[in-house]
Amino acid sequence: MSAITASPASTGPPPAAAPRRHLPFHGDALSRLGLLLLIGFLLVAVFGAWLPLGDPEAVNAGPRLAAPSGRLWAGTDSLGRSVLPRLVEGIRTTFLLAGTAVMVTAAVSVLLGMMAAYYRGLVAELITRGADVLFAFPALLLAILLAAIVGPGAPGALISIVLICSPLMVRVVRAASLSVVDRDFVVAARVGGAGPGRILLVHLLPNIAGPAVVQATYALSVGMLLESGLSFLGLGLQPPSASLGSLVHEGAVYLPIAPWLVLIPGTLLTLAIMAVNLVGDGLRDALDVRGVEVRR
Amino acid sequence: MSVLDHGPVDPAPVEPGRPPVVSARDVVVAYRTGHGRRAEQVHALKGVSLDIMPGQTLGVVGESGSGKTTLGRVLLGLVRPTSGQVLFDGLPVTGRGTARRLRGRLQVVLQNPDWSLNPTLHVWRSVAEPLAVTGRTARRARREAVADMLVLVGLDPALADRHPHQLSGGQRQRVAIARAMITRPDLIVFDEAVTALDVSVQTQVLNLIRDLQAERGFAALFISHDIAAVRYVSHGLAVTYHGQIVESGPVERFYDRAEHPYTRRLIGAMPTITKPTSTMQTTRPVSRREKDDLP
Amino acid sequence: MAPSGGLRYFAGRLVTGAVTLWVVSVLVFSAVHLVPGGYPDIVLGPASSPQVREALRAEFGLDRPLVLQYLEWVRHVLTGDLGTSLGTGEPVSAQLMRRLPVTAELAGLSLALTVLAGVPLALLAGLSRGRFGRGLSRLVGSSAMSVPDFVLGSLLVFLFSRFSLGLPVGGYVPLAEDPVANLRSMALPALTLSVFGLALVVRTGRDAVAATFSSPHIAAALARGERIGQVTRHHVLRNAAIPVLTVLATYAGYLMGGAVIVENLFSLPGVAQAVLNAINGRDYATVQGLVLVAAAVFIAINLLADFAYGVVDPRIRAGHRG
Amino acid sequence: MSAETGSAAPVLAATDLVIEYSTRNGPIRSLDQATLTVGSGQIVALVGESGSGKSTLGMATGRLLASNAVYAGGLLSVAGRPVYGPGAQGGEGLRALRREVLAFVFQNPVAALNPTMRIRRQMELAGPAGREARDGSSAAEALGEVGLTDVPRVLRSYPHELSGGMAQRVGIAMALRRRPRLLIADEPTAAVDATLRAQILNLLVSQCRDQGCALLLLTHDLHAVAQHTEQIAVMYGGRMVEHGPTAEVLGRPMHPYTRALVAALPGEERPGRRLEAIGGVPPVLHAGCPGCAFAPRCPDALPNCRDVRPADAAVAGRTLTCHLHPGEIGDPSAAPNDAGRPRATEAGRRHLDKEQEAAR
Amino acid sequence: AAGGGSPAKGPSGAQLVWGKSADADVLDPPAAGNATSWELLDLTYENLVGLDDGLKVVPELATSWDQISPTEYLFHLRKGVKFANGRELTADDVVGSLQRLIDPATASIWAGQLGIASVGADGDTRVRVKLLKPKTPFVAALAGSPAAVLPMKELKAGTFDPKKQLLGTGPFKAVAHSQGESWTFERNPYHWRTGVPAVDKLTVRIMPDDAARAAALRDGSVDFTTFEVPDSIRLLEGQANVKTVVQSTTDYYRVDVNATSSIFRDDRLREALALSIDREKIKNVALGGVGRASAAVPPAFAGVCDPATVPFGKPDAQRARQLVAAAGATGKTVEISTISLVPMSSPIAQVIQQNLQDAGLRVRIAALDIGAVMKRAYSGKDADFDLVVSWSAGYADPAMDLAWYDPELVGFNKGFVKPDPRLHSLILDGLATEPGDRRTKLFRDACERIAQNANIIPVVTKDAIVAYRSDTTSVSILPVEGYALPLRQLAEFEAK
Ligand SMILES: Nc1ncnc2c1ncn2[C@@H]1O[C@H](COP(=O)(O)OP(=O)(O)OP(=O)(O)O)[C@@H](O)[C@H]1O
Ligand SMILES: Nc1ncnc2c1ncn2[C@@H]1O[C@H](COP(=O)(O)OP(=O)(O)OP(=O)(O)O)[C@@H](O)[C@H]1O
Ligand SMILES: [Mg+2]
Ligand SMILES: [Mg+2]
Repeated sequence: MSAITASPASTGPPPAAAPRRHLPFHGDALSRLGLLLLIGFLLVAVFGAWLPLGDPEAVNAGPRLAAPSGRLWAGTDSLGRSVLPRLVEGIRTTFLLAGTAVMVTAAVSVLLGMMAAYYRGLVAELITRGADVLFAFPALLLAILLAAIVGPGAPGALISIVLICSPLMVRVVRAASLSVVDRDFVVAARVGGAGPGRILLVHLLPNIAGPAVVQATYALSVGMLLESGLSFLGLGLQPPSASLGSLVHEGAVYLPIAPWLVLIPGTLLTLAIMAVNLVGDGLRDALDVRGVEVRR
Repeated sequence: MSVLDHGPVDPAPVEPGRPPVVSARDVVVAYRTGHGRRAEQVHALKGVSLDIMPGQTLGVVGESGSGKTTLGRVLLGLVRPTSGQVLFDGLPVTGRGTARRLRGRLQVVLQNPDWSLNPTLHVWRSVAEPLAVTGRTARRARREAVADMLVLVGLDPALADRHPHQLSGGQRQRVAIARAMITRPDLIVFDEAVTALDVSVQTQVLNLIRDLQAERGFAALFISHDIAAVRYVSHGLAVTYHGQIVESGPVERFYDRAEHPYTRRLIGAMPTITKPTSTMQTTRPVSRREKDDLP
Repeated sequence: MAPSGGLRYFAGRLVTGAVTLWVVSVLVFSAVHLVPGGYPDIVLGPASSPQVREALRAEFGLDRPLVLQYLEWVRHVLTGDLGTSLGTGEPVSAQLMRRLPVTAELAGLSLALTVLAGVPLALLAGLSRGRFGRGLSRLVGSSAMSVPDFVLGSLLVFLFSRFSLGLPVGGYVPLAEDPVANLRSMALPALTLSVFGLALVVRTGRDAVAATFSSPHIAAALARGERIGQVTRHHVLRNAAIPVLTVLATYAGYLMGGAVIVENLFSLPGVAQAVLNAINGRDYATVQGLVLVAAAVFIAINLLADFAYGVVDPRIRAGHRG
Repeated sequence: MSAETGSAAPVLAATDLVIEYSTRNGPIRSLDQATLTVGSGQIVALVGESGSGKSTLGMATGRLLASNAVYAGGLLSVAGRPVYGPGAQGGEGLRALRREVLAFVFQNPVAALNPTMRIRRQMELAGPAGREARDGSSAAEALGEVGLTDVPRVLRSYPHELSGGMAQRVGIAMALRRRPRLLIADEPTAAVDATLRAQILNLLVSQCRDQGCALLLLTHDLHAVAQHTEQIAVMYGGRMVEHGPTAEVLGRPMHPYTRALVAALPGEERPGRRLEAIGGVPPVLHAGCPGCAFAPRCPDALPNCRDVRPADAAVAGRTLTCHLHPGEIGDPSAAPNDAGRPRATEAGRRHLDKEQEAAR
Repeated sequence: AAGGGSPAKGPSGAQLVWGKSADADVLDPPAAGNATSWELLDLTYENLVGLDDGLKVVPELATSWDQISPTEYLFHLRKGVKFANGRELTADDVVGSLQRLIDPATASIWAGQLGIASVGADGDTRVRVKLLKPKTPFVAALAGSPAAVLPMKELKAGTFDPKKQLLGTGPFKAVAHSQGESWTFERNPYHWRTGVPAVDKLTVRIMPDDAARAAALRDGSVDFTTFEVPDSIRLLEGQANVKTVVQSTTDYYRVDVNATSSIFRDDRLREALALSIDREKIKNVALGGVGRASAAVPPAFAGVCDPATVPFGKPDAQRARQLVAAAGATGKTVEISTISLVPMSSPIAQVIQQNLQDAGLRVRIAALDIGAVMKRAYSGKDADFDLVVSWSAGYADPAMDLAWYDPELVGFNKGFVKPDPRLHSLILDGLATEPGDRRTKLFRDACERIAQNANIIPVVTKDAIVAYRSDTTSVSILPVEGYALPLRQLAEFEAK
């Protein structure tokens, strides 16, 4: 659950590539599979709420702990709620939460990472050391401490994901930026009088976008893992809201008599994370972000 | 290209009363390397003085590590001299308020054609960027200025909408030159601007630089380790060795009258292709001792 | 270049580690004290009167300024005293000694599984030329990496308890008591915890091997007519080990997080479980002590990994960045 | 091994070799019927602009091309053993060829050494198999021969602890330890300091001379070539355009490309004189070139240059491939385009034209 | 560790394994505030009195007692009682223990429950206790674990540290302890009841996870355990050799309403809330059918208070909706806080959420851990919450229950309960009144008043679930329990 995925870090901007008019991930069946899956999940996440599946929070919609059947496709939970709409909601919240967290992570880390590369000296030192310290915190323990401080629930999970995913991403962005800041075009821009804002925005940002996007994709999968791990420990989303992780958590007690309560959301969660990972791999290959490890 | 003068470069007559565009006085640059006990200083420049007159190109040659790049950076204000002074138009190039004053008046063209342009920007955006920085040209007028500039450096204005990866190395270097010239700067530093180019393309670009200078009259610092190339574009020449200028003067003297032994060796190491030296003796390895004996 | 270059590299890493640990201590301390509600609230329960709670706060010195409490704590930690549990008065170190073996064994077994199975698999995957082989290794790797440990663990618990497959799904038998039963009780937890690491190692190792194979010195070796086996032995293994080491060090952090879940799932009385309980019980001393130790261990592992890179890759020792 | 030196077969013989790289954007033809012969012990330079196919030819001799390279015709043999074409062997035979006949020196000397292994061990691994292999002294000797002074220290060092020049010397020592018959040096001085270049080239040439090893020097540094090699082959668009004694070819270039190249080279102009650059850029071929690849840039192009391939012809003691110099014997218009040669497709031609337009 | 030293050889006799959900967090009885500690303390410590199966006070260390005046009691101590170290119990031990309990420095939550003014020995075998004011449930309160009798001689001599060790006159003595992991108890050879305990060794395994305890019970690695989650019964259904017993308790789940600083200041909204709470639905959906609807005096004290007849006792969704609309609160958002330490608070909250939403409010649920709840709800200062689903300990006397409703008597609810002088006097009267019809009437009135105020709303009893291996264990479980000790009779459990 820690912010691993160290391999897909990178240096260097995507090299000059001819414009591609192919389908995405040309010749990469697995990544395509991942993309399809991901699109499927996202469709469910976005449009699932409009499907006539019933209210995910309505208790007593059926007998308690009923097995999947023709009427209740995914069975019911311990409050007699239909699980199917809860799964749909779970997919939505899992993606929403992890996605939001990753967007925040990306925004923060890209800015910090670029600054750490552009400004040498104290600023860089502070940023990199800060990242190191965060990195030295065992991830889930950090999340648990945080959940204790801000209380279990989405905000805590969100902050945890950001704090846990940021250090690695800062490093990746910094490494990528470092290889860009000394390039001739940046020096030329500085000589021409361009200020830091322009250099970061116009010259660094687009050139580190590749590694940043790839890393963000991996961060998304880590975020989903973290969110679900926290939820599993009861520190993430609180019922009746559902995320895939909290559904597993809710169902865990009933594993012996109602295994579907765990197995269905568990499988969906695995598939969702896998889809994200596969797409990340595909992006990494497509953007040719080399797997250079980022070291402290 | 028709606008350009195809004739030989005439060393622009130095008007007596005109001050130099940029002048360096006893510039010392020391880099700190290493940390803690291992910290030491590398003197990249050890008291260098020079003037560059308007419309003149000063060529700088020297072996790797002799301080050429550092010299260029110091003149551009990218590196603060450890001691000594760099004056641009009579005022220091580093310090408060210089950024605004110098905006658009200094430009640089660097070595690596792969890295000379931001790969994510269209050519015209790259070329127009210095205009955007100075903010003196209206947004709408920029594109036109870019098109003119591209024509001036011998490129089809239609290339303006391409990305750098769709250009050849020579084309990219031309674009970089266009970018450097668009603000009509007073000084352009060329640091190994043609080193990475193929022979044929290299000469194209060298010719371009000569022609443009004759037309636009900017002052230039042309840095290369290839004395042939430097000699070809410069009015005056300075030879750096171990952070110092060991010999300088008008370019003609570097064809046959070079005095300093190091300079002579530089010229000697450049064999003429029509009269291949039959033995290897002329370039016998320089022993360590001998190297150290040089000033 | 001088031998002291290596020493200096190691010393530098040590200092960095120490500074990091100090910052972590400040963070843990403040985090723990930022948690709303305090130990007295927990112990006395909702029905206690505020006066009684204040009295208890005073008894444990929780009413003093935080800075003082922190300094006191650090002073104790520096003398090797991690403090005593507020509730039971048991020294945190004693609790640690009791629980560490469980977590250490869990982590050790997982790591062993990860390395023993992961490295050969990584090599196999890295060396396999075929499209199919690579695709398969990637699919297996991705899916292994994507199964959350608690999903896998729950599945194992379900299968093994429902169908009595012969391995216990909970409880811990100390190694000293009955080694066989101990191993049996640790098998499923360690397996659960190792799957992610295994996938990680395979994936990283595979990429590293492939990347090393495409580096110029391998081309040079092949150009000298060396056999692929020789080249692998002489030039690939060591070079590809570096990213794997990095990832193994990071995996240590994962192990600690994963341990929380696995210990919870399989009812193992390990450190992670203790931290969770202590946080819930606002047992400050225990939380601080245990988290600090966890961070120290993690930092130490990363230091070890750093040293290992230094050993494996002379460039790093000399301060070059690969 | 040097006993074989006298054998009749040239150490390198390439005839109409065609190599393509398959890429996402279609094939790239990097050798378009390249023909080159290197005799035993000859010191030959192969010059040409970037992308002209030098490295491809160089690496092809050891069948060491990138995995996306496709052999598309022609012959290549090394010391009489076929490498591409009928009878070409792979596996152990190929490795034996690499071990016994060939040696390579690469552009980036540091990268060509294993960064995690001391030089001594690398020298041992690269040395001749058998008895002397473990013998450190022979490694030291080899390093001494290439002019390294502090040999024990070098042996102890890791590659990153050496300067570029030192590393290249180590590379040369490694290459020559097995007494190869053909050494291929691909821009061996591109990564070293200008003042060291001459030393390194000197070393290479003298070592090869001493050992009777043929040297194929791939470079675009005409200055270096002029001084050090006996033979020069000028490559353009994946093809040899002019091949002959160096002094002859550079002193009196006959192919318009060679001529333009020499004329564009700064160094011999008089102060203030202007050099004439070649306009345009070299092509990237996607299929066989229908005519002369240089035609679009050629100031003297004849009407048929663009779509009739010139044939190799012996002219003034050299081999020329140009319609302007059809050769002392034979009719220029008869030579090209015999049925066996691959013909350019329409698409390829169109692409080529576009490329060249873009270059303007 | 408690008991100190390594486990004694131990008699090779019968033994049992108890799967317990949580370890004690405090070992010193007067300071122990949680039932999870009490359960363990009860194995080693004893009190002057105990409880029987009808929640009636019965002799324990005291064989009998006299109420000399409304505020004065005289206890006659049992003879021949010895601590687990073999020393005989003296009146000084009892006196010292009670004095220690009321000493403010001990900070015992039980001091208020007892209301003792002074304690003194009256000879070797009698103890005299004076109260601050008359308190009918005084003797019942003495049965609570915090009022345990400690070996004061050893404590004063410093050879016994009650914070770290257990040493009492109870049936077991602790021989080994790993915090959060396990306890080992052995028979106290000096225990005064013959044949008690029925086993020689008791191992307590701390297993926080319900599923893990259920699994351990299934595979026989524990002999008995308790559950708070009623569905555990279902989890174990059909499992050969595993039996479950539901034990009534005086504990009940309740909803705390912030009547001082939330929108529930408005009486109409509290009424609407009370009318939305459907106790039957909560019982059936959230609690798997376990428990009984409860009012302020739980049904275990039969005949005092019928939840169906108290004001707003019957759910009325329509009226609730009208009230919400009348208060202009339709569409407003309220938050139900659940307590992570109380597993069932979440499902209960979710059912209430549904009902409240039907009444026109929007409802969020937030889980708070106990520390956060203490801070936001029970600090006695300004409350910062809307609703909390919590539970009340009913203990052994209705007067003790009712005290929870009076902010004058208990500080924790000052922050959110609106003072009600009428209720206050009813409760005070109830505390001082002798058992009898008048007392029952007082309780009933209080009960109705509480329902009317809808400031703390009792919901459903929180029954205990005991599960055991019928093939290895024979258990005796009281039908009703008051001090949250479902295994009060543990010493009599036999191993088969
Ligand atoms: N940022 C830096 N930090 C430390 N030392 C530096 C730095 N930049 C340059 N140096 C050192 O200063 C000296 C001069 O370097 P400089 O780059 O100016 O040489 P150069 O003549 O441009 O060389 P080259 O031909 O290789 O580009 C060298 O010894 C170099 O190692
Ligand atoms: N692995 C490859 N995949 C695709 N195209 C390639 C590959 N290697 C070389 N090429 C292309 O083949 C052509 C010939 O390349 P080659 O490297 O042989 O040229 P070169 O003469 O050695 O150039 P340089 O002087 O730049 O080294 C070029 O157009 C190049 O882009
Ligand atoms: Mg330089
Ligand atoms: Mg090449």
